[in-house]
This record gives sequence, structure tokens and C-alpha cells, in this order.
Amino acid sequence: MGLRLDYKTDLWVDWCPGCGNFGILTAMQKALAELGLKPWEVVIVSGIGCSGKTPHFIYANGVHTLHGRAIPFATGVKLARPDLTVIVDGGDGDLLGIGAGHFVALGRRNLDITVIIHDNQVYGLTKGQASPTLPAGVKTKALPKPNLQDAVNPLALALSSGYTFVARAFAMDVEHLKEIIKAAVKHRGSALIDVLQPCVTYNDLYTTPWYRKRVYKLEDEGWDPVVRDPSERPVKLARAIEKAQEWGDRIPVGIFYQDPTRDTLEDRIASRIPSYRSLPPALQRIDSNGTPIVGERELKAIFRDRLIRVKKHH
Amino acid sequence: MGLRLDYKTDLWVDWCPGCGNFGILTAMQKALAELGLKPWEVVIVSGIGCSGKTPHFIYANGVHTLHGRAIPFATGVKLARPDLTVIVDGGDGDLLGIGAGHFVALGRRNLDITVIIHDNQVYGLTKGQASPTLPAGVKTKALPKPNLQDAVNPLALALSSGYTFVARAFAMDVEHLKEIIKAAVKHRGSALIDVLQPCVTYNDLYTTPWYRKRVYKLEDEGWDPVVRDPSERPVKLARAIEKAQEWGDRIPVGIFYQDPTRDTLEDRIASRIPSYRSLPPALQRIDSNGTPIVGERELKAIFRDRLIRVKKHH
Amino acid sequence: MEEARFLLGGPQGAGLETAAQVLTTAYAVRGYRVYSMREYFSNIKGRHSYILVRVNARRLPRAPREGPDIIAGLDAESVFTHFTEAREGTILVYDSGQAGVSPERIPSMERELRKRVRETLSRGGYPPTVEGAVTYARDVLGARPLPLDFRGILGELSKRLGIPAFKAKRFANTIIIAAVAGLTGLEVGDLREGFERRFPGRRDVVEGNTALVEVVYDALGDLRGSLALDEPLEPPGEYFVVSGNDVVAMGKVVGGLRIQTYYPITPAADESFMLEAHENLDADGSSLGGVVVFQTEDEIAAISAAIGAALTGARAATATSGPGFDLMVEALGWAGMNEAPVVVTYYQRGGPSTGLPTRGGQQDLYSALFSGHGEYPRIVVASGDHEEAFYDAVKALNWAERYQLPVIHLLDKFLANSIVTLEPPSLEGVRIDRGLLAGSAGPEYRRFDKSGGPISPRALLGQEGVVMWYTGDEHDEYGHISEDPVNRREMHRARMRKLEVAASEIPEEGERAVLYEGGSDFLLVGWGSVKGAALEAIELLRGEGLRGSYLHLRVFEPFPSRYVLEVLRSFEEDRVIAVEANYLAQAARLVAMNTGYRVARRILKWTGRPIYVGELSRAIVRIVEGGSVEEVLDYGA
Amino acid sequence: MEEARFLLGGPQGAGLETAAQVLTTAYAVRGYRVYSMREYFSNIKGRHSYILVRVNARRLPRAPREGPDIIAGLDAESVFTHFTEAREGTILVYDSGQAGVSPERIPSMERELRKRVRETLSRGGYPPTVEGAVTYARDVLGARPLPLDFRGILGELSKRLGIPAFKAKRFANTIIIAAVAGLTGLEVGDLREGFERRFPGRRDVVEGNTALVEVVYDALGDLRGSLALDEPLEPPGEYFVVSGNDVVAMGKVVGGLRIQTYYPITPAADESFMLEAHENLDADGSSLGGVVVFQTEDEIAAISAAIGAALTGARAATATSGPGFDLMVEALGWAGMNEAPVVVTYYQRGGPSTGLPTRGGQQDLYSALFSGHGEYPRIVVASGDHEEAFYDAVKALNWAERYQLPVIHLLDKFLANSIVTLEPPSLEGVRIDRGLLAGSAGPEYRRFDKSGGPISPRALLGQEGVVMWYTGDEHDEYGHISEDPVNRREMHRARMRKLEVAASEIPEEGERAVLYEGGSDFLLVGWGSVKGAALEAIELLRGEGLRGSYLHLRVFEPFPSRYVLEVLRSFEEDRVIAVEANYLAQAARLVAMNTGYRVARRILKWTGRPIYVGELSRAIVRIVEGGSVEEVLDYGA
Ligand SMILES: Cc1ncc(C[n+]2csc(CCOP(=O)(O)OP(=O)(O)O)c2C)c(N)n1
Ligand SMILES: Cc1ncc(C[n+]2csc(CCOP(=O)(O)OP(=O)(O)O)c2C)c(N)n1
Ligand code: SF4
Ligand code: SF4
Ligand SMILES: [Mg+2]
Ligand SMILES: [Mg+2]
Repeated sequence: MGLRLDYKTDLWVDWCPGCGNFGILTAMQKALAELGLKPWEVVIVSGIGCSGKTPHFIYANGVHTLHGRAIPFATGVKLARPDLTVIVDGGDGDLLGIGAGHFVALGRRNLDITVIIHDNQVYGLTKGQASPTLPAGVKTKALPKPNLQDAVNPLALALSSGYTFVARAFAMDVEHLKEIIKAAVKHRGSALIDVLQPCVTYNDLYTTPWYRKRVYKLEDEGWDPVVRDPSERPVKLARAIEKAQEWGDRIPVGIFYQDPTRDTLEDRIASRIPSYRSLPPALQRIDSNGTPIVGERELKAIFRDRLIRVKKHH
Repeated sequence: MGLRLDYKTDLWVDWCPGCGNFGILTAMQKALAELGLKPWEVVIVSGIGCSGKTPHFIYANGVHTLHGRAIPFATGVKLARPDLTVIVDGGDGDLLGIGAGHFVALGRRNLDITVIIHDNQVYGLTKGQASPTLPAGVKTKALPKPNLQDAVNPLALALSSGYTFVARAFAMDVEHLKEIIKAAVKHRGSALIDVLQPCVTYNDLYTTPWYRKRVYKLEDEGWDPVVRDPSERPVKLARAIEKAQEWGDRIPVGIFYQDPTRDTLEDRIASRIPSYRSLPPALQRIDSNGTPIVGERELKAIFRDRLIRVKKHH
Repeated sequence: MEEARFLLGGPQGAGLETAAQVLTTAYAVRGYRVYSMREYFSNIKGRHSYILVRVNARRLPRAPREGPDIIAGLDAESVFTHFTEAREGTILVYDSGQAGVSPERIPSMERELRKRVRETLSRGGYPPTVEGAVTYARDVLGARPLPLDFRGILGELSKRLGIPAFKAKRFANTIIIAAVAGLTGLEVGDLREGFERRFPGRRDVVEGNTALVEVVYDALGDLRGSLALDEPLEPPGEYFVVSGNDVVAMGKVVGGLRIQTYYPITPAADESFMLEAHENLDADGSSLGGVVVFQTEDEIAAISAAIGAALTGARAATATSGPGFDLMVEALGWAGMNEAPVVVTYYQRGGPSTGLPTRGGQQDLYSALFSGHGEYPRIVVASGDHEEAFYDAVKALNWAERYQLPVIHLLDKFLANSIVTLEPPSLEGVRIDRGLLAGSAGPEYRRFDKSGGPISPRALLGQEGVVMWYTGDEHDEYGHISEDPVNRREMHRARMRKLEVAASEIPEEGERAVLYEGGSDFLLVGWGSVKGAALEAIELLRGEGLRGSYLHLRVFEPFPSRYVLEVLRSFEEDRVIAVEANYLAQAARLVAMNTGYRVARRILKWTGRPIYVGELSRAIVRIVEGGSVEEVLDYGA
Repeated sequence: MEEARFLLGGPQGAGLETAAQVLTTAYAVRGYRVYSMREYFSNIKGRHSYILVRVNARRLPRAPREGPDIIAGLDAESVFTHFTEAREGTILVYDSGQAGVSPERIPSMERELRKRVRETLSRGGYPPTVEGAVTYARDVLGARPLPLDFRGILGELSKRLGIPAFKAKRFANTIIIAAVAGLTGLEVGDLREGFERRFPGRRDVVEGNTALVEVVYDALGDLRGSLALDEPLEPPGEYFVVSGNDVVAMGKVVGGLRIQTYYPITPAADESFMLEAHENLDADGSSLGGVVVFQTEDEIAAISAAIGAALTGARAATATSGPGFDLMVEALGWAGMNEAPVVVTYYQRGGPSTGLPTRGGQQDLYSALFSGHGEYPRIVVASGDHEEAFYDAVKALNWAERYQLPVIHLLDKFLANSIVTLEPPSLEGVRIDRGLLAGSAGPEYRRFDKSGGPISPRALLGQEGVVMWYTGDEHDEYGHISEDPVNRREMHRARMRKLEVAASEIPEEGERAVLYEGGSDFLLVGWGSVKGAALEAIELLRGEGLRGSYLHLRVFEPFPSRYVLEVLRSFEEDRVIAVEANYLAQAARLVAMNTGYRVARRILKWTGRPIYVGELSRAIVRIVEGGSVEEVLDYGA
């Protein structure tokens, strides 16, 4: 296996034939190629679920983590190497159920990470239980009884949490999704893409034909998601949240909100640690030939506020 | 210690003198008394933090749980005894940091629980670190450097998560807070009250005088929070979220949103298990004099779909 | 013959699970005892899956065993995966239409296996095709190939039913079910009953399948009935056909469970699914109540909500496996500190981390016993088979309330996913023990009153006229925070002493450990689902003149130290062998911790596959007769 | 005198922590060795807190010891809490203005203590007042009361400084600092330096405090210098005045830590605070880089982010205590499975659950060793004192990378919160060992290549020209999911074998266990901060003719089985005594698990307070001479 720039691995992709994840995978591979990124400059971090397998199918660094924890793992990678492109892939259960706390926290930070939700309204890999995006009262194939719990709206949640780029896309419209992924990666700050992803095996309600009939593009209606001045934020945010409620006969996709006026977490760290951008944690030297860079003299200098000189002969 | 109906215990309340928690405690005690609830019909569930000690100071059942986990513990209590009044007290770190995932999940369920956030923008009991409601760039007393991370808006988060009663109050206006607590307890469904709670020891920015100058009441401006028909939801929700952004010279308190038109989780369970309301899990008989109610005959009857009759002499 | 064994393979999603249920039911209807286990990938569709079924005319088989009488493959991958498992006389059923397929044309096959298959075949000079593998099995292993023309059979079906070919294809998995059933002499009506059970109310499916069975039976020709089983010996009137997951759910219902919280995870979720499907406890038209089955946002919430419910007096439990259990650890400590009766049903799978999520193992004993900071009492009980699992589920609920502490009930994937014919369990002697309740408590009530001993009378949240407090902090008798050193010394001691009470009440011999005596040539020491393989291996070796015994460890906390040491000392030290499905021999090391006795010989397996009877007995022989001290097993695809 | 010991008490928030720092600094400036520890409630303001300080002219005291030369109370509660600790000659400093206060008038006092005080005093016929307690201490215990008029002293201060009384009151805690300093003969200038350190840049505070010291010195009159210490013996030129938290932070900086993630928790958070305050590694004007200290939303995120960072090659760690560690368990297993070098600094506090969050204990050894499902290698090292903690922090970072696994560094609250004068540690021989790196890897790179042995060459995320995969599932050499049984057998074995490599490289004797030989009358077996008390108790008993030794367990995984067994066997079995601050004697039970040797005698303490030298030595005598087999300690308020 030589280094490849088409972002494909030679593994068998073991999703069910017809699964929406294929669309997401293709869109990601194309977006990365078009962005001209080198595979080693990219880290794909995923949770657990059908969606969690995504990194194995992409020829770039892949970190397939724990259920719900892709965001914090990705956060560590990004903090240590802010120059890398870090993308999170997770299921709806993964990111909005068990991982909802991290999802909210990332929004608060505006760390420059792109989060892609594989939103299929079910727990795919555990055989079709209801996920946090499945509405109450409906009964998908594998449920013994209609769903007891109600759905959370991923876009509204992201907007309330502080994400500065919030979009929705449809997995089966690969071209459109690809463009949104590119925009999200280029955006500086936390970006969220909620991808409507048909699960052919367990979700017999929200199917590809069902979506095809309903999905329309925000940009086709002249939606302007961009915050050009911080003062616009409250209104644009509220409007985006209102728009995000639209669901039923017509389902908008596209970029709902984008605020490039906020500083990122990396910016704030750099304002405190001047060397942060040029020498981030992973790239600093810590030894020279095995000898610690911080030797006895340096230790005393760094922690001089804890060092006491003993007064002799008083 | 006899049974008391003023909801006071004889423990020393060990918060710092002047702490906003005293206001919350008094408001709760008064609200419970005015609601005419018996102490054993009420369960106060808390997390860990200065706020977490609240149940010990209230003469009613108290469950002081783990950091961030008050909501799931309370959920278990309420599911098993839907007739009890269950109130959650938690810190901002507790409910919106480590517990944010549960906070979101409760909104999705609309279980009839009241959640009170002791919002002091700091981690009180661990000595004043930044909490998830402290804005970026500010430096409260105990921080070595200005805060790196940004604040989440508790109201917007609650609204996006599905809470059907969302309010804000000021700890030092006990009468107003008390009324809001009463309204929240009476509301059927998940209720959130974000209480602005000055921490005199660690929060030298958002102090009582600071708030006093800024706080105003929504009801004084004729704000109508109530959803009277499901079709009103998207608009009222968006307006409430927009209103929740207001912060600075003027800070609104009061009920931002109330939607009594949604069914609760208890309603949905009762629609599946007919005996749920009359004989909830905790009140069912499981034995008679030590003999299981489900005996050999009943076991076969309940699981008849797994029972095979052997064909003899074929 | 007394017993028949068969292996059915095919892609995940093609109906192997159905096959296990249908076949087990069909044999049960005829009064046979059946054990069937299933192997599958962490994948929804397309990867290889198989079931291993043992049907016996006399008694319930207890473990997987090598040497199938039939290997039936739905696809080429099944043939490549299993042809080396054939032995003299094994009938190898395969699709003659796939004969030319090579491993390279099967993308779902794992690299490692593909490589091994190529090597095996090329070493023997066989072509790397299904044909080659079948020929290898015939020539080298003595198998009897039985090619069936799947396409022709389905064509015949579509003709008989008058349905288009693509619809007929949906019944494909029934070809191998029918082949197995036909070879062993099952009647069409028996299988039909299996399909009716599996697809209640779906007439067309039942009809289609039944029709296909007839077509296949025809295709078998002379071979039909060639592996006919003996008539079953005095079968009882009824069997439950249930998995390990199912029996735990049934035990919990008998034990009075009223709230089950869970977050989906393999191999635990099916238990909750079973409970939810039976949430209304309806017996002959009258309602005995209902079980609330609640899917939470994560495992932290699952255990927390279960504890909250337990405080109100509802019997409450949650079920999970390793990754979920890890997340429950903090709240488990809260339950320990607050003397809350909660049950965690812990299904072990292949670890560490996500590991082999659909495979099995016994790696989580330390985790169950020691996870969590601080010291608090817990009871840990491990089940060895379906029957134990049923009764243990009841016991766990009783112990939790009697000793007011968390009880961890350990099972594993091998048990959870194997389906057996179970005689309806006797409930004679099964009691509900709610422990010490403070039914008439009043305003002076103190939840943690230790004046009467380490176990305090328990009032319930919501009980009229009583108020109480709970806190994870060290507390006084009222449940209010206390940091006083003297209070602390006594409270901590009182909590820990509850385990001594439990130890004094739960017998070591028979309940905490069971010795199956068969002779003193060797002693196997095992736990959990090692039981089945151990007992069968001992029986097998008895035929070869080696007489062994099995010490089955059941309760790890409180540990049956006295009895275990006594048993161990009654055997020659070099004849004592630990058998476990893990790397560390965890139970054996716990024996050392508790008794000082170090079991020096061991047979271990950690491939994620269960221990087979044959490989175990061969390993025993190598230790007892060959002087080996450690054997690592790895049978099974 | 060679050593002075004093106890200073007062309400939380009134400056006891400041007192510890100021006094330690002041004595250090004079060349004394100081050990000071602090007890406090889980409360921000108002509950009782105290520090215990030992100042020695010759060598560093290692543990708390009974019999203070001075007990100085800021308030009445301090007197009630500590008067029974006085012994012959103890000077009891208290506020004469509080003489009439009774326990009932002190709401912050815990019920249990209030009751004990009443009982003690009434049994002796003393009134339940401060006066009564002081008189009791004088009459019954031989203490020397030293009443000071706090109000008068502060009045004098407000006069001297020309500030209003309420402002003068803020300096109140300095009264007892000054009393202690004055009695032991410190000069005003020494204390001043202490204040300057504590309040850098805050002149008014320094001036006010210094002025108050002068007022108090005047008030002491003749008693000033009455407890004067010997001149210190050859002090080095410099000391670090540091807590256990501080030294770990310093060790981490030397060890090359570049990312510390944390979620606030007592008693771990101060370590991260120390790191954050020194995030820019500036030495003499030139920058050596920076440490990113990142506060996460919870502990799950803390460990996950640390692991993520570690994969990029940044040395990464997190610090927590029990409740937080519980939450880290799942991700720790991921690190084990993925051979990720991450360090968890684990500060033990009083458990279980929230327990005694500001008190200490050694209850978390099992948790560190066994938490988490499945089997994976980890190294667990426990530090016994500040010096060990410093070097262990460096070692932990090295081992993590050398063996590519998680390393857990265990400390406890006793060590974390005690402040000592530490000789600047020598870095001679301290190396940075980054293990096997795949610096020149290319497209053919396989992260889990085991062809060269169990440790694979490690490339870093983001390394040019290299791509790699990680997964918590069982995986092949590339890091792609594999469920193949043969791959599994080998991968799991290879991971576990890394511990054998570590065991072969890290010496048992001296590094994994240390024997402090002092004679064969008894052998104490302990770990962590038992070390200090054990060594001092041994010394104390030597004076009484009993010659004992101490076996200090340092690394619990890989366990130094061979050496430990050898040492244990060289003592009479009935002279071997486990000493631990827990209920279960966890380390002793681990010895049995690993060696089969059961330590049958034990001295335990679980009140949340540290083991004192005196109570320990008395317990040893009761075992060695009195035939006792178990002693439970409970000294300390
Ligand atoms: C802590 C933990 N709990 C549960 C699981 C089991 N599990 C595996 S995948 C999954 C859910 C998958 O659903 P989702 O996140 O929506 O992803 P999808 O499969 O639909 O892509 C769960 C619960 C796990 N791996 N870890
Ligand atoms: C799992 C866990 N992590 C950390 C802690 C330590 N801890 C105790 S209180 C607290 C935060 C308190 O802040 P907040 O929730 O805002 O409550 P407040 O004290 O401000 O009322 C923390 C982190 C803990 N108890 N448990
Ligand atoms: S189960 Fe659903 S989400 Fe998973 S691979 Fe199949 S179709 Fe896709
Ligand atoms: S620290 Fe702050 S929140 Fe806590 S008791 Fe004191 S004032 Fe209140
Ligand atoms: Mg999903
Ligand atoms: Mg707070």
C-alpha cells in the first residue's frame, strides 16, 4: 500500500448495501482531495457505531475512539497539533446521546474542528434502537414498541452551544455535501454538519425516497447565514434556530449559520503562550540526546517563586 | 427532630456568609410550604458542589448524588414514583459541564422534574475555577489567567433540548424566585430555572450589586411565555432563545417559555403500561409472604411465546 | 445416534440467528435437548456468521464441541472458513453454483483467513476454490461433500409458489436449515412449527419456508434421514427455548424486578429487549403489574436511574457489558456508600476496550470485583449455565436488598447468545427476601442506624411520615455529611462488615463454590461458562481412564476461601488446573489472594471464541500426562 | 531543642493555608527543615481547619507526630477540637476573649465532637467552656495555657497602622503565626520573607502582617524564644518550599510534559494550578516552550484529550482523584489497547464515593490496578514522599513512552497537601527516554508491527509521509479492525508481554521495592505515604530496643514478586506487619495474590487522617510484644 492521495483504503467497506454512509464517505474523500490536503496532515476521529468505522475507509490518519468520545480525543489531537486538520465522524447516538456533554463543550470552545453527524435516527451497530434524533411515538423496524423519548434538534443544540458554523446536508447528495464539508473545514472554529443519513436496515421511516421528496437547499432561497459583525449574532442565531425547526414537508439543507467573527480557542491559547502556534506541544523539544531540556538550573528558574535562599550566619 | 412542615433542618448551613445559595434555600423552603406538600412527598436531588449540599438543609427527602448526575438519579426516583415531587439542585459546573449530556436528555423526555441551576459562574466547592457559564477572557479571583473557554447560555440550551418550562431568576430576590419555583413545580413536564447566584468568595465580577443594577422582570414588560397551541412552538421558542441572549446592561428574569401542550414521559409510559399511574414500579407487590407473585404458572404465561410443548408419540 | 452436531454458516444478515431459533424449536418440539451457539462479527450485514448446534436425545449438551456431523454453508466464505473443521464422515453441504469461487473474490473475508486458506490448500496441492476446499476436506479429512444447486432449488420454489425469483431468494437461508433437518430426520411439520414461532402472524413467510423445506427434502434424496437421531428419552411436556439473555430476564421478572434501565450494548441489550417485549406482566388475562424498561442516554444515567429507583423500593437493575460497566463505576461506589440495593447484570465480551464486541471471554472478573475507588461492599456472583443464570438473577435481587448493597451478576457472551431447551425451572424454594424494612418508621427515623448491627432498617423514599437523606459523602446515622473521625471509623467498618454477615449466611459449599467430584486424577478450577466444557471434558476423559473433578467458583465476593482451600488441598498440587477464557487466569489469582494457594497449572483461551470440549480435554491430558504447565487454546473460527 | 512541633487551628478561610506557607518559608529561610500538613473540611468558609508543623534543625521530618509543643487556636472551636492533644509542657495559645464560649455556641462544630467534648469535660468535672478545656489540658495533661487578648492585639495593630478595626481584623490569623514564630525564636525579618513570598507585590499586606508580628512578639514577653530551636546543621544554600502537588508538577516539567488536561477535583487540582501558573517555561529570559493546561468538561474528556495529544507525540498527562479516575477507566482501556503513552496522576482521598473529599487514605490501589474491563498492560507506581514523587513523575512519563502504555502514578492527599523544604533535586542521571520511535517511517508503516517483539516502533500523528490508524477494537498490524482468532491470540499476547519486558528492565530491588533494613525484630510492609511514619516509628522503637525494618512497595505492576517474597521469607512470619491507610490491607492482599505469602498481621487506619508516628509505634509494640494481630488506628482530629 503506497501513499495515496485519493483518500481511499483497500479495505472492504462493510456497511449494508445502500447505506447513506457511503455517500458521506465519498463526499469526505472528494472534499479532502479537492482541498489539496496531504493524508498525514489530516486526522479523522470517530466514535463507535456504523459511523465509527469511517476512518478505516479513508486513507488519512484515523483514530476510531470510544462511543461518544470522539470530540474529546479530537480536542487533544488538535490542541497538541493545531496545524493539523481534524474531523470528527460520529453517530447521532454517539454525539447527541452519550456524547452530548462533549458536543456542547466543543461549541463553547470554538476549537477549529469539523464535526459530522451521521444522523440516521437509530443506533445502527447495536441493531436499531431509537437514537436521540428519533421523534417520540414513531416505531422503526427494530423497536418492540413506539419510541418513548423525543428527538433533540442537532442544529438548534449546536447553535445554542456556540458552534460558529452550523449546516445540514443529505448523504445522498454527494456533491452538495462535499461542498459543505469543504466550507466547514475551511471555516476557522467549531463546525457542525448534521448529515441526514438513511439507514436501509433499521430505519424504514426516514428513507432515501422520503428525503428526496422533501429536501431543499437554503441557498436556493437566498438564505444568508453569515455573521458579519458581532452585533448581528443574537438575531442571526435566533433566525437560524427558528429555521432549524422546519421539518416535515420541506426540509432545508445547507449552511444555516456561520460566524467568522469569534476568536478560536487556539487564538486564545496563543495569546497566553506566545510560542504556541510556532511550537505547539507536540513539536517542542523536551530533551537533547536524552538529557532533559529543563535541567537543574532551568528548574530553579522556572519555579523561582518556590525557591528559598537560606540566610547564612544571621 | 419531629416532622416539620417549614422544610427546615437543624443543621448548620455551611455556605459562606452572603452566599446567594441562602436565597435559593429560603425560596425553596417557602415554595414547598406554600405548595402544601408533605415533606415525604418531596425528593430533593442534588449533585456535588456548594449547591449540592442544599438537600441537607431542607426537611424533605434528600438525595445528594454525584457530580453531574443529579438528573439521572432524579429520573430513576420519578420513574419509580411518578406521584412524588422531584426537584434537582445543581451547580453550573454540575449541570452544564460534567452533566450537560443528562441536561439535554431530560429536555428530550419532558419528564415532570424541576431543575434549579445555582449559576455562580464558578466551581465553588473546588475553589473558584471557571465554570461553563463564565465568559471567555474574564478573570475571576481564583483564576491564575483569564478564562480560555466561553460560556454556554443555560436558557438557550434548555430551550433547544426540549424543556417545556424555562425561566431565570435572581437568588437575592427571594419572593420572585419562590413564585417561579412554585410555577415550575406545578408545570407538568421538565422545568428549568437558571438562578443567578452570587458567589461572594470566588466571583468578584457578577456580584449582588452588579446584578441588582441590571435585573428586570419579563412580566413587567408583558412577555407572554405560554404556548397555547403546538403550532406556536417554533416561533415562541425562537423568540425565547433570542430573548435569552440579552445580557449586559439589562438582564431579564422570569418565565421565558412554557409549553403545556406536550405530553410528558409519564403520559407516554402510561399509554403502554396501563397500570403505571395507579401502581407505579415502587408500589407494586412482588411477593406474598415471600413467595414470588410470578410463580411457575405465571412465568409460563408471561413468556408463553418462548414455551414449546413437546409433541408426544409422533 | 444419540447426538448430532452441525455448523451452519453464512453472511451476517442472511438469517443465521433465525436458523438457530427455528432449528432449536423444531428439535424441541420433538423432545430433543438442544444447545446452539452463534458467532458473528461486529457488523450488520455481509460478514461471516455461523451457528453451532448440538442436538441430543438424552440430555442437554453444555458446550461447543468439535467434529460436526454436518457443515452447511450458505456461501463460499462459509466453506473457506470451516472446511478444516470437517472430520471423518462430516457431510459438507454447499452451493454447487459457488464451486469455482476463490477467496480473492470474497471481499468480506478477513486478510488473515484468506492467507491461511491459500496456504492450507496450496500446501496440499489443491486449487484455491470452493471446489478445492471441499476436495481437501474429502481427501484429507474424510468429509462427504453434498453439493446442492441453490439456484435450482430456489427456482423450483419460485415455480411452486408462483413468486418471482428475487423474492424466492429471500428464503435462501432455509436451504441449509432444511438440509440439516432433513439429514437428521426431522419432519416438515416440526420445522413448520419453528417458523411459526419465529414469524408469528406472518403466514406468507411460514408458507414460503415450509414449501422450500419440501423442495430441499426432495433434493436430499436418499440422504434424507441418514443421520437420524435416537428417539428422545422421556422428554418433559414443555421446554423454554431461550438464550442466556432471555433466562436472566425471566429470572428478574420472578425476582420482582420493576425497573430495568439500560443503554444498548452487545451482548447485554437483548435482555432488556426481552423485558420490554414482556413489559406488561399479563398472566392468563390478569395483570400482575408492569416492568418499566428505560433506555437512557448513557450507562452513567442507566446505573444512576436504577439506583434512584431502588431508593423508592422498586427492585431495579441495569444490564451492560465492559465499556458500559466502566462508566457505571462511580455510581456503583455511591450505591455502596449509600447501601442502595441495585443489581448490575454484567455480560463479558472480548476486551480490552471495544475489543471483540460480539465475541466472548472472561476477562472482566477483576473489573467486577475491584473497579471503583475507595472500599465498599459488593457481592459478585457468576453464572455457569442457563439454569444458574435464572436462579442467580433472582438471588441477586434478594441479596441486594437483604445486604443493602450493589450486586454484580456476571455472565458472558457465550452464555448470553447460546440458545437451549430449558426445562421450566422449578420455583419451589424460591423466595423473595426484601431484607430489613422500616415499615413503621416515623419522624425519628435514621436511615443509617447501626445500633442493631451493620444492617440498618430501610425506609423507602416516598414512604409516608418518613424523611431521610442520602449522600456520597461520609455521613452520620441520619445520612447527613459527617467528617468526624470516630463516626467515620465506625460507619466504614459497619458497611464493610455487611460482607461478613453475607459470608456467614450464604453457604460456601454448594452455593459459593460447587465441587463436581469425579475422581482425583486432576482438578479443574473454573467459573462461569467454563463449567459446561469442563464437565463434558471430564466425562470424555473418564472414557479414557482419567478421572477428574471440577471446582466451580460461583461467588467471588464474599469469597469462599475456607472451602476452596480445603478442596484444593485435597488434590495433588500438580494436578490442579485453572481453566479460564482470559490471559491472566484471573480467578486463579484471586484464589491466591484469598487463600494463599497458587494454582500453578492453567489452560487459557482468549481468542474470543468459547472453549471447546475436545481442545480442553486434549490440553488436560498434556498437563496431566505430558507435564505441561500452561496450555493456550485457540480452536474455532 | 532539635525539633519543635506545633498545631495551628482556626476556621476554614481564615488563613491556615497561608500560615503553613509563611511559617515553612520563614523556617526555611533560617535553614530549618520543615514538614507541615493540613486538615480541612469539604467547605469553603467556617468549618474547622488546622495545620501541623514540624520544624527540625537536622533533617526533614517525614510524618505527623503526636505531642505538639504548641497548640495555637484562632477560635474556640480550635481549642475544643485539640485540647486533648496537649501533653506535658505543651503551650496552649488561645484567645482570652473566648474563654467563656461553650460548644453549643459554635454552630460549625460537628455533633459528634461536641458530644465527646462535653463528655470529656464533664467526666473530669470541668465546665463546658474554652476556659474549662484549657484548665483540663493544664490539670490533666500538664499543658501551659497562654491566653492572648486577640481583640487587644488587633486594637494595637489598628492604632499602629492607623487603620480601622474591621480592617485590622483581617490580619487575625497572623496572631497565631506570630505566636508560634515568637515562641520558637524566629526573627521578624524571617517571617516577613514568608509574607513577601505569599503575597508578592502586595506591600500593604506584608506591612500589616509584619507590624502585627511585632505586636504579638511584644505580647509574648518572656516567653519569646522559650522554645528556641538548635541552630540548623549545615543547611544547603537553597530549598524549594513545595507541596506534594507542586513537586509532581515540577517533575512533569522536567519530564517533558507538554499537555496537562484536568477537571477540578480535590486534592489533585492544585497540581494543574501550579502548572498553569508556570505554563510559559521561561528560564532566565529564554523560553523553553510552554505547557498547555486544559480544563475539560469532565474527567472522561480529560483522559480522552490527553490520549489524543499523546498520539501526536506530545507528552501528555492528567491528574485526578478517585471519582474522576472512575470516569477515566473506559478510556484508559483504550490507551492500553492502542499502546498510547499517557500518564494519570492519581491522588487518593477518603472514599468510597465522594467520601471524605478533603481527607486522605490509601484505598485506591485496587482501583488503580484493576479498574477497567478486559486485560491490558499498565504500570502502577506509588510515591512515598516528596522526593519520590518528583522522580516518579519523570519516570512515569518515560515508562509510558518506553512501554507504550498508560502509567498510573499514585499519590495521596497526605502527601499532596503537605509542604516541605525540599533540597533542589539532583537531575544527575535523570534521562528522557522516548522509547522506540519510527522516525523514518514511510507509506509501508504499520503502527502495531510486532515483528521485532512486543514493542512496535511508534510514529506520531501528523508525522510527514506517514499515515496510521487506531481503534479500540482488536486490530491488525495496521490498526485496522480484525476479528481473526489467530491475529487476536498474538496481538493480545504481545500487548500483555510488554509488561514482561518492563519487568525485565526495571529492577525489583531498589526500584520496585525498597528494603530499609534496621533489624529483624519486625518487618513493616507498606507503601505510599506510610513510608514516613514507618521509618520514624522504627527509629523511635530502636530507642526502646526494638529493631525493625521497612519494606516499601513502590511499583505494583509489574509486581516485584521475587524480591518481595525473598524479603518476607527472611523474617519470622509473626513479625511481619502490613501497615496501610485502608480497611482491607490492599497491598498485603496483593502480596498474597502475587507471591502466595499472606501477611497475617496488620495495622490499619481509615479515619481519613494520616498515620502518626506515635500511634504506629505503640501498635507495633502491641503486635510484637502483645501478640495482637490487628490494630486499628484513629489518632487525629
Ligand atoms: C460505552 C458504550 N456503550 C455502548 C456501546 C455499544 N454501542 C456500540 S455502537 C452504539 C450506538 C450506535 O449508534 P450511533 O451512535 O447512532 O451510530 P450508528 O451505528 O447509527 O452510526 C452503541 C450504543 C459502546 N460501544 N460503548
Ligand atoms: C467526578 C467528579 N469530578 C470532580 C469533582 C470535584 N468537584 C466537587 S464540586 C465541583 C464543582 C462545583 O462547581 P459547581 O457544579 O458549579 O457547583 P458550586 O460549588 O459552584 O455550587 C467539582 C468539580 C467531583 N466531586 N466528582
Ligand atoms: S445498519 Fe444502517 S447505518 Fe449501519 S451500515 Fe447498515 S444501513 Fe448503514
Ligand atoms: S464558595 Fe461561593 S458558592 Fe460556595 S458557599 Fe461560598 S459564596 Fe457560596
Ligand atoms: Mg445512528
Ligand atoms: Mg458553580
